[in-house]
Amino acid sequence: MQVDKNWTPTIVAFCCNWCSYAGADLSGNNRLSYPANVKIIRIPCSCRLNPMFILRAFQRGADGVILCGCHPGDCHYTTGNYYARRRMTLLFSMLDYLGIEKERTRVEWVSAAEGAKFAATMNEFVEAVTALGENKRLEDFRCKQ
Amino acid sequence: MQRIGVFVCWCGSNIAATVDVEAVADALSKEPGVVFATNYQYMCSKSGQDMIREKIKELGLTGVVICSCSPRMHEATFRKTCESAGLNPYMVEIANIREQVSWVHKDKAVGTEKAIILGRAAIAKVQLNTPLIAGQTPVTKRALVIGGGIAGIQTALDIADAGFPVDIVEKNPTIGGKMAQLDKTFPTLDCAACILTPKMVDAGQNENIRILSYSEIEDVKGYIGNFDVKIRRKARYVDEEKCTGCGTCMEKCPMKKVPNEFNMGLDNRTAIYIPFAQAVPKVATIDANYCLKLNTGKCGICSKVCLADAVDYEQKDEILEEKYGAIVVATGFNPISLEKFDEFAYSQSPDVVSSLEFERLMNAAGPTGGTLLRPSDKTHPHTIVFVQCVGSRCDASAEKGKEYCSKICCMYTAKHAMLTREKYPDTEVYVFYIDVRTPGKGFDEFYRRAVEQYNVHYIKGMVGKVVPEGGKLKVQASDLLDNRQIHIDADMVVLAAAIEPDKSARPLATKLTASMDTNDFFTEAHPKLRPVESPTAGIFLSGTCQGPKDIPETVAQAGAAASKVISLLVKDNLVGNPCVAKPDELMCNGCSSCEKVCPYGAITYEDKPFRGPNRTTLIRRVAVVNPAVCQGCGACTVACPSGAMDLLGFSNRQIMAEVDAICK
Amino acid sequence: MKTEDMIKEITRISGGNPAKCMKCGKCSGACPAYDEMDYHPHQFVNMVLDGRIEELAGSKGIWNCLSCFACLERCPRSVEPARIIEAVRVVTLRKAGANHLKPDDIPARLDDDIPQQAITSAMRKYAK
Amino acid sequence: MKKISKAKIDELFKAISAKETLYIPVDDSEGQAAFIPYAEGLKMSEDLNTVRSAKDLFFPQVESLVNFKMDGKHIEIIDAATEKKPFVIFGVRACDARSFDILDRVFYYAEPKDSFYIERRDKSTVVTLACNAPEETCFCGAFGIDPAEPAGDVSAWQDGESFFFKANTEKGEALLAGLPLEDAADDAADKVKEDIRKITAMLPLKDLDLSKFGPGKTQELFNDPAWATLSESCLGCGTCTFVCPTCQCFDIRDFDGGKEIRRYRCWDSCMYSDFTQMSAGQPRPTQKERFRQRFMHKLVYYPDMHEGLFSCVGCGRCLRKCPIHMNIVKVIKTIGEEK
Amino acid sequence: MQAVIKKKAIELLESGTVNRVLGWKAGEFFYDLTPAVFTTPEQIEKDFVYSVFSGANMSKYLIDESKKEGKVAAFIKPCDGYSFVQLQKEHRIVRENIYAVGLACDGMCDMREIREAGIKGVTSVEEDGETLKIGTIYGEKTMAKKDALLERCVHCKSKKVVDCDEMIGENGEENRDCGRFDEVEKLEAMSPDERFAFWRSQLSRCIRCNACREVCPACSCVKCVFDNPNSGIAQKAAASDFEENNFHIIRAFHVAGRCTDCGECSRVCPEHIPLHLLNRKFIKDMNELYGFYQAGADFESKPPVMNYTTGDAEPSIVYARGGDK
Repeated sequence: MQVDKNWTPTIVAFCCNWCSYAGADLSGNNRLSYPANVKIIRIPCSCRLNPMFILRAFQRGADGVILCGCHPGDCHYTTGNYYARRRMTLLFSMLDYLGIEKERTRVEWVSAAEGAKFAATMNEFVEAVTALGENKRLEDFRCKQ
Repeated sequence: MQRIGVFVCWCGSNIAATVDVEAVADALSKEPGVVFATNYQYMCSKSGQDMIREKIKELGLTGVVICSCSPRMHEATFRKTCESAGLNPYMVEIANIREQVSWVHKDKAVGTEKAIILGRAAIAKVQLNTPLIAGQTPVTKRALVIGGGIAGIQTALDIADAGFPVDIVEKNPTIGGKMAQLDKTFPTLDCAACILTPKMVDAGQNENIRILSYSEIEDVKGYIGNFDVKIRRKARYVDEEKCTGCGTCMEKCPMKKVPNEFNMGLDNRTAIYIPFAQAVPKVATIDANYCLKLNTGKCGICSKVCLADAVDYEQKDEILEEKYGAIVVATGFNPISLEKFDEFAYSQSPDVVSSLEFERLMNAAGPTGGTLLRPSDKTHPHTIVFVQCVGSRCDASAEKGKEYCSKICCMYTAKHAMLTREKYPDTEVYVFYIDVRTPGKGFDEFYRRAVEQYNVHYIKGMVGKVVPEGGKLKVQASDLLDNRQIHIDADMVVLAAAIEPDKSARPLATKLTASMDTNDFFTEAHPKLRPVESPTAGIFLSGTCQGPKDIPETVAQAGAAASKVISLLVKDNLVGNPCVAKPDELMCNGCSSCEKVCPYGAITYEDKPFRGPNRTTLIRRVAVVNPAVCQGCGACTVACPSGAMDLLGFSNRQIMAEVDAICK
Repeated sequence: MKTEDMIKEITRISGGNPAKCMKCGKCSGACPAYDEMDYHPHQFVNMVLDGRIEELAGSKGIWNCLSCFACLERCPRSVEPARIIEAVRVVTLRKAGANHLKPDDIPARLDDDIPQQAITSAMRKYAK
Repeated sequence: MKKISKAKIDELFKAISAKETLYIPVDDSEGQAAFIPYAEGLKMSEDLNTVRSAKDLFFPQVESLVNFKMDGKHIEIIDAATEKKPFVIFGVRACDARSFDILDRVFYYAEPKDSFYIERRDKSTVVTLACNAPEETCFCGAFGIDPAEPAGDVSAWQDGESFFFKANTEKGEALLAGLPLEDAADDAADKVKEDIRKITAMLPLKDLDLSKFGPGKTQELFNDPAWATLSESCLGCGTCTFVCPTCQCFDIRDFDGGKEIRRYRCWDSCMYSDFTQMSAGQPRPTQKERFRQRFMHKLVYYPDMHEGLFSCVGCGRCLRKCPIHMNIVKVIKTIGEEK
Repeated sequence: MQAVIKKKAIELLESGTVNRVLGWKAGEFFYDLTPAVFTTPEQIEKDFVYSVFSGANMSKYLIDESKKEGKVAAFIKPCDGYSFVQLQKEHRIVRENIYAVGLACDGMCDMREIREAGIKGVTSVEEDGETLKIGTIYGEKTMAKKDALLERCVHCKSKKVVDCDEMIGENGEENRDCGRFDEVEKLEAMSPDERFAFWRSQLSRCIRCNACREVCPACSCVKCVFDNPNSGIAQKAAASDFEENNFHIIRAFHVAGRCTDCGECSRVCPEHIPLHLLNRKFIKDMNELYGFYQAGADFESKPPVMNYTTGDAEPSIVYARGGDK
């Protein structure tokens, strides 16, 4: 595949308010850098993430979407991430089934204490998505001009 | 369209050094709906806030976007600011350009670009914000303390002192916890029992405190101010009301071979027992695992000898349902299991003991009556080796012990060494240490006394192996300062085992929906600023359930937790979070998907009349959300196939608008 | 090779990380061959960290290590000194012309009863 | 009349497509025929008709009208119309050919004129093909359409060996002029026509009677109680309208793609609950009214406005594709029966 | 069978057990049966048809029918039965207003299969044992019945009517080895590029006529999110490749765990898009990851997407599985 050297992926990171958003803040507090391509959207809980939002991001030209939530068992709302886990597993499997690169979607559990993990995860994810190149299979050409 | 004001904060140089704040404000001023954009040194300062208030009034702003630090830091501040200027606080959105931009991206151009995008996302969200009004819920003026150790006791006493009723739920037959097992306490060497038992008695007699011993938490529902807790009162087969604690049953019980957990299994107790003389409540309990009557149906002696007629073999577990406004977790710690450290021969020789066992061996109320004797042959030990950091400070990949420092071991080992040398000056005491950590008032002085006055041999190095041989314990260790390997024939070896949270904490955390760290210590709402609160509102932390602590720290934290509880319970009403789920009843088809995933039971259904086509009336089953119970997680919004359920403050369209703005 | 690269190389081969060492000395406390060595297990780790690898490689101690793995087993920090020592040995052995045993010499020394690992280990240590 | 041997049809297609885009019906992987641009190797479908009608080529399902470029608070308006290239459609059946007349009256001649449609019509050459094997669902005869004599710029017939062509218009003449065709006798296709007419005489729906419908029947038919019973089974999907060669309703929508807003039109369906929804509500609140609208429009309202021309061509697509087999034939037979 | 059913329908009407009967009404041809409500024995005598073309799943009609005055009789085939129960679980139908007659079924035929076998101009069909005798305007043809079956009948997952007031014929059993996931497995075994090409070739034909949605018993929303201008994703036509994908992914996701795999979506698609392969993918994944689950098989169980266990697989399991050849 032809890769534009200047191209960098757009990554949307949905972070639950209680663990992962705080984890992202902690990585800021600790000055642990990760690529600026990552833009975080705060949601109350990983279970708030509607598959529609993920598809929407891809439609609008995101190249990777990652969901970060509390570790299973640590959900602020007890069970939210358990539901999110099932939903995302099924959704990712479906995207894969449709031939959409599964590496563009990911779930990571990042606690409020895991600033380093957040930064490391984002570095790794951006790298993985950069290697994949632009999202062509789920973009909407009407959003590119 | 909203009239939006954008305020970009420099946060001194925190943001301004790596983000061109002027460029951000300029770019955002061009966004549709933005009528004003500026930048300022400290938006959170008084003059910063004044500027926001002024602009709201002057320009009639209907929405405010603040590009600053994390919303977890100052969202509440800015909401209040706007509220005081007459703007609904939920018309404020924060773009996090400090933690997520200036602190993580060093390149100014990159940071500025990202800050603009985050600002746009916030603007896009505000465009769709609607004013929200928080509901109010009443507070149940009663607290629950889980765990009856020194932490739980102190918290309960403080809350009770303020006039609020408190229940202590303790899983053991008595309160007192680990402190009751200790001999002396560092650095003052006063006797643990002497300072703890009066507090236990106070708790037992305080009319605001109810002790639910031999009980466990079964289930927790509800939310801050309104918890519904089910407590399992385990059958102790003795009527607490009738039992006088006389102890006759214990004398007569034929089953005398039950390992005595209070003495760390170093001696035995009877099947019906009171853990120790000062137990509160001083009530006997039958250990169902060992009782002959309960297991074989034959015996019944305790029932016959009990003058109070308190024994009841038919007793069953009971579930008590109570309402509480606040819950304090004080579940404490346990020493880790030493089975993975067999190089120290813990399982091979009874003379290798853990520090807590040593504590009992030194205690006047312990199995040896306070005389230090080797467990193997009951002789007096002449050489004792203490090993520090057993299972603490381990690498995670070693999978043997804990990564953290257990904090109390250096001090209690010094205490043990000192006490041994004081009582038995003919005993040689060696302490192998990696570092001696004594940060605390009078702590280092205490350790130095052990070395200087009591001639304890502190050796920088670690024991490599212990081999029981010919009645001795052959200790092989390194002396790093001397750069030699040393061999000691010891009579006893004492292992300073790491401490870990009680095993009951993890399932409890799940019931409480309180978060934990990887070590199973409860997480605090903020490590510095809110150390005694759990992130889950209404749940407070006391003692070692939050992290390793010594007694003074535990007591201090217990008091702090109590004061937080009190400041909650004095309120008559709590202002709720208005960001709750809201069903669109015109879209709802009543399928019950949302109800199935709601962790709070906040969703019910109602048959409601709706206007149908051609002047007909349709009765439809639709979802109804109780905003006081809903915590706003959003699980229902995704479960709803109709998109009828939405979350106020984080609506589908708001989140999609943010996505759009970011991906633009 | 530069010192820095040497440290990296040793770290890479051993798979451990000497920087994790908290200098507790448990390795030396556990070592059965301690007295046979000029430098001791805890020193190995520190020397690698310090970059004193040439000195370590030239020492008698690394060849006296029994590879019994007691230090590796007991190390609470997963530094695993035995692997580091092995790495130093390997680096030494890999230097051209410094082989302790010529390949042609090997067959004559083989004994059916010796376990494979012991042969390798013994050749590295004693065959000079 | 011109002809070409069937073996050489690819040469003909190549010759046409060398000059202009040529659309022919082709089966896809699921055996569904559709008009797609000819490319070498593509084989013409043997199906009687395409799933979607030929109207797609003049009135596509989605079409951008105008774009709005957004730059901060500034909006720039950009005309989305692009110049259309001339094209040829080959293999249009007689029924679809009639549908162009019906659509022309709405988009081509009536005000406001539809410039997108007009441009496509003007730049297209329609080559029709007679139906050698009509099916049981065909009832074009009820509307006076003869499948043996299809209209279009060029009419074509086929027998076992050859295709025969006759130009009907100047555009048709121009097309045929440049093609590698042989001359044929004027009656060369007569045998084919005769065979076709034999079959059409056997079709089960050949005697479909439309006398109850036509201009001026609104009052008579509007309140027929059968609308309620017929519409009861209707699911409210848009299948019949989307496969229909004469359905012409569209909706105009905006799509905000972030950088640009596109205003586009897309087919609408009177079967949909939000069809012609207004802020005051829905003028056809239940499926009964929506169902009635579709058939009254085809059989009464349109003929009212267009000299009695029915807005149905009897292609039978809705008979085949309706999920629950409710269709215009059942409506024609049922409505107006009970007085 | 038809005679027994008609008799039962008339009997139910005449005894006053019900005041109307939901059934299949004869059309222009033998195959174009339309769901209809019959209120008199005469209508039933005249127009009620039950044949191998009575494939339509009519449980969705019960949403409205069960809310009308009086009781309605419904004939429930095994696969309709799962939808019937699932709709009850979702409180969509009022069970008290329905008299459900279960029908034993050994497969329904599909005109599409007959047409695709090259048989055109069909005017009549007669069942002759395992063979269909088909009259056409071009002469008589024959075809094995098994070749004309609906896809869902080829892989019939169950012959058991879960809930009914009485049965006509013998109630059957579930068949978990019906091979209905074979096609899904075939796709899973392809490379992502092949899968993408496959689905593009399928979904690009979608004309967004909504037939799949309108016929689907699980799609019983008052207003679909794709029709709701306030949902933010409303669309009337698939104006881009993305919208084609989006509609079908979201639709499959919204019915996941509630879809009984009745196969109506694929039956009605005018473009013959194998939509059931999307739903079956979810069903297969759920079965494999969370244990076997059949929507509508009982009245109590929670759909897997509304349930969890603490030990569920992580989403990363998707990276490890299939399709990387």
